[in-house]
Amino acid sequence: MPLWLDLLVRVVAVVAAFLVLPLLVGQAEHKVMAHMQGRLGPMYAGAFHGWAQLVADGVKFVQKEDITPRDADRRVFQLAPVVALFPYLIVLLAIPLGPGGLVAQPLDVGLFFVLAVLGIGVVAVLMSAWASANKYSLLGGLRGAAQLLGYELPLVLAAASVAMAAGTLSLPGIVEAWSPWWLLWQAPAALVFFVSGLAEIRRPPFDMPIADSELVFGYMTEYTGLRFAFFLLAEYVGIIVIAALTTVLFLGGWHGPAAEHLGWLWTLLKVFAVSFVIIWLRVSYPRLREDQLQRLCWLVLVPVALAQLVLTAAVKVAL
Amino acid sequence: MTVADALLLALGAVAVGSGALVVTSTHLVRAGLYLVVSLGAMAGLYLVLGAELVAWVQVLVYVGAVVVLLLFAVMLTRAPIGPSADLDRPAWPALVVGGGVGLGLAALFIDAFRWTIVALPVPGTTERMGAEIFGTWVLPFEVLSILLLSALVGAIVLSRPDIGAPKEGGA
Amino acid sequence: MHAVIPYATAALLFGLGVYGVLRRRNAILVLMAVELMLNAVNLVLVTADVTVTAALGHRGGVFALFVIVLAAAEVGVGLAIVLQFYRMRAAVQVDEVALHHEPEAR
Amino acid sequence: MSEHGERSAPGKGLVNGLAVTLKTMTRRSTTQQYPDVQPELPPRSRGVIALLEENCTVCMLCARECPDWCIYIDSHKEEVVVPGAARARQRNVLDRFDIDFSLCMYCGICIEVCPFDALHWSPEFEYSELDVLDLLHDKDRLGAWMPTVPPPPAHDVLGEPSKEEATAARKAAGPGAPTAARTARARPETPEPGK
Repeated sequence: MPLWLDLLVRVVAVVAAFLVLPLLVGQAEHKVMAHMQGRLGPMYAGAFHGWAQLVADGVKFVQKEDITPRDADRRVFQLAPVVALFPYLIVLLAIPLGPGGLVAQPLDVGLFFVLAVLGIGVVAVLMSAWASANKYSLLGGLRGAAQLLGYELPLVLAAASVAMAAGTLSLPGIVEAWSPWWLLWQAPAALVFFVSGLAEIRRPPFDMPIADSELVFGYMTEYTGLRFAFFLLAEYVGIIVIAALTTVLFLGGWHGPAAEHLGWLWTLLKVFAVSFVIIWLRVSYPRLREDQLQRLCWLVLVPVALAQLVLTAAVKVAL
Repeated sequence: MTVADALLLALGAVAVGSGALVVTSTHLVRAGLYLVVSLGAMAGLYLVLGAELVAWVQVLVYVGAVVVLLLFAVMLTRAPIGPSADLDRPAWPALVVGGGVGLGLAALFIDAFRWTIVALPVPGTTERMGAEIFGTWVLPFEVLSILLLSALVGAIVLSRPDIGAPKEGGA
Repeated sequence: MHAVIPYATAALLFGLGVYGVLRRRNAILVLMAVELMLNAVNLVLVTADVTVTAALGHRGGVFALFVIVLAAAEVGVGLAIVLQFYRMRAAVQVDEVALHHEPEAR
Repeated sequence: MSEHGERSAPGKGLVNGLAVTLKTMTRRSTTQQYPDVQPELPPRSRGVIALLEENCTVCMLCARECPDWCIYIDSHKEEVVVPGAARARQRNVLDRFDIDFSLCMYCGICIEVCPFDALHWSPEFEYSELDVLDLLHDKDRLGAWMPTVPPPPAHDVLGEPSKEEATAARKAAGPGAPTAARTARARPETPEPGK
């Protein structure tokens, strides 16, 4: 296969995943959340159980007027949703789907790359918050930035633990090195990573920055139409990314029966299972208050992650 | 003129251009955002120069944390939307010194390297760098971690609200 | 690759940083200019890693990493000071910092 | 997660919360697909008020009792000549009987007070209008609801008989009969001295 064709296939695959997977998760969220609340959820769009609801939503968003507040910093305001979406698209490049190099861009320092790029999202939060010229937006943005900065620490520490265990920073390498008993050994790290990942994508119960009962919609308050849809899309791609990272780092990625042929299926299944848990948590738990949120980060997750690092190092040395 | 040269030129232009905007912009927050662009372009430069690890550390620490802290501080202090009038001192001394330093250094470098062509390193510098850090430089590395810890403690102590607050206002 | 391109870029950025430090009154903007200078130095270090390998080995990148870490520490402490100053005086202008003792400015 | 308070097992509440939602998910949802599937309404649903015009004597009780005065009645008197009678009898004829459903609060007092069963609850509820003025139903429209009124549900077997039934039963039994409640229906569990 010529180089350019190879490149094209990879890029198309990533873009397709970027466009399709969030829709699946979004639809799943509609239905799962509805049934967990004793409702049916969307039933009309599309013939069968409202399968086309998100497509309809997309069409609706496109048709809506694109409003920029008069006092807003126009360019920053308009750029923010793209900046919010961009890192997640880039991150998808590095996530391995199956064995034998089934990854868009294998990287030596894949884990590092992923964490670094995910960190860019916080800039978008601050941009949208400040440029909206709205005090609710600003408050939400400051909360969001504080939350993202805080939770990045346990996220990186937990990821460092598994990287240490595997002895590599490459994501396919980590999956290669994974074995089932890691589920037990790395369980605290997995938990910390998952929880702080949830906080990183600002999903309930960590949605203090967009707490709609007090901040309207936080830093997204002033956004309409397509730009708002970008923020929403970023949230759902964020679910995919966090679920995929949890899968790859802690749940063994493509490991499973017949991994040679069905590896990609296992990865996808695990990603969807984790996504389901993310939705489930949203339905089950109330929003954490700002002080509880920060306390959970600094007094629970960071110490647990550090303890896990010590444990990992000890086991690694003992083996 | 190779691909690498073109990339370096483009990224360098972006870095310098947005760097210039950082120091001249009259919009407080925009200056910070231009800094993001400038640092990002520099991460790109590192990538082209084969220093992957430095590039990603740059993105993680600078873009993800340092600039965010700066923006945070800007927003916590005073950040009007639109230009602010009182950001700058008279330009002349700064222009003379800054321009002198910049152009002088540039002239020095240009004179030193002229049109030397250097081969780009093979990818995989991360491993070499790891070996280097944990071999030769392990002691400075540890000292650095202690420095970071003390900086952390210092920052926390400095930002305690009960220090330096006006007496009657309380914390 | 022409080694001169990144070097010249770094020199110009350093000059911009110096200009910013001297020109700006807002303490946070001064910090940003300092970051520019630090990055210019980093760029020189990383480029030196590639261009003068014989003399340097691969220490340029290591030093760049150290500089980044130091910069992070510097920003943390620096911003803490700026914010504390803002809390006390409600200002972030560096040329309004009174170095002599002031009897209760507020 | 950080504060467990004084609960026994840490995290128990969290797990319970997850269990509740998961259990709910496995159950059938309670949502009714209304426009596609008509809801099964219980008897005596308060949908709309139907008027059986023949029963109305223009006694005005409903209009007077209505708490928010949403019933409008106009009538005139007519003479009905009955052959053989000494003189013509007077009779009220209904000209207008309107209920303004934009005011009605569905308390049902008019239906309760109507002595001649001229007003009935109909379970029909799909009569929304684009114009609020169209919610004023005249007597034809109120009459048109009449076919939708379901027959009254059967009496509760164990319930007390209605006053009319009891009176009729007492009359039939003649004077000195036991109280109405005992005679109207046989109650096996209570000893009945009369029989």
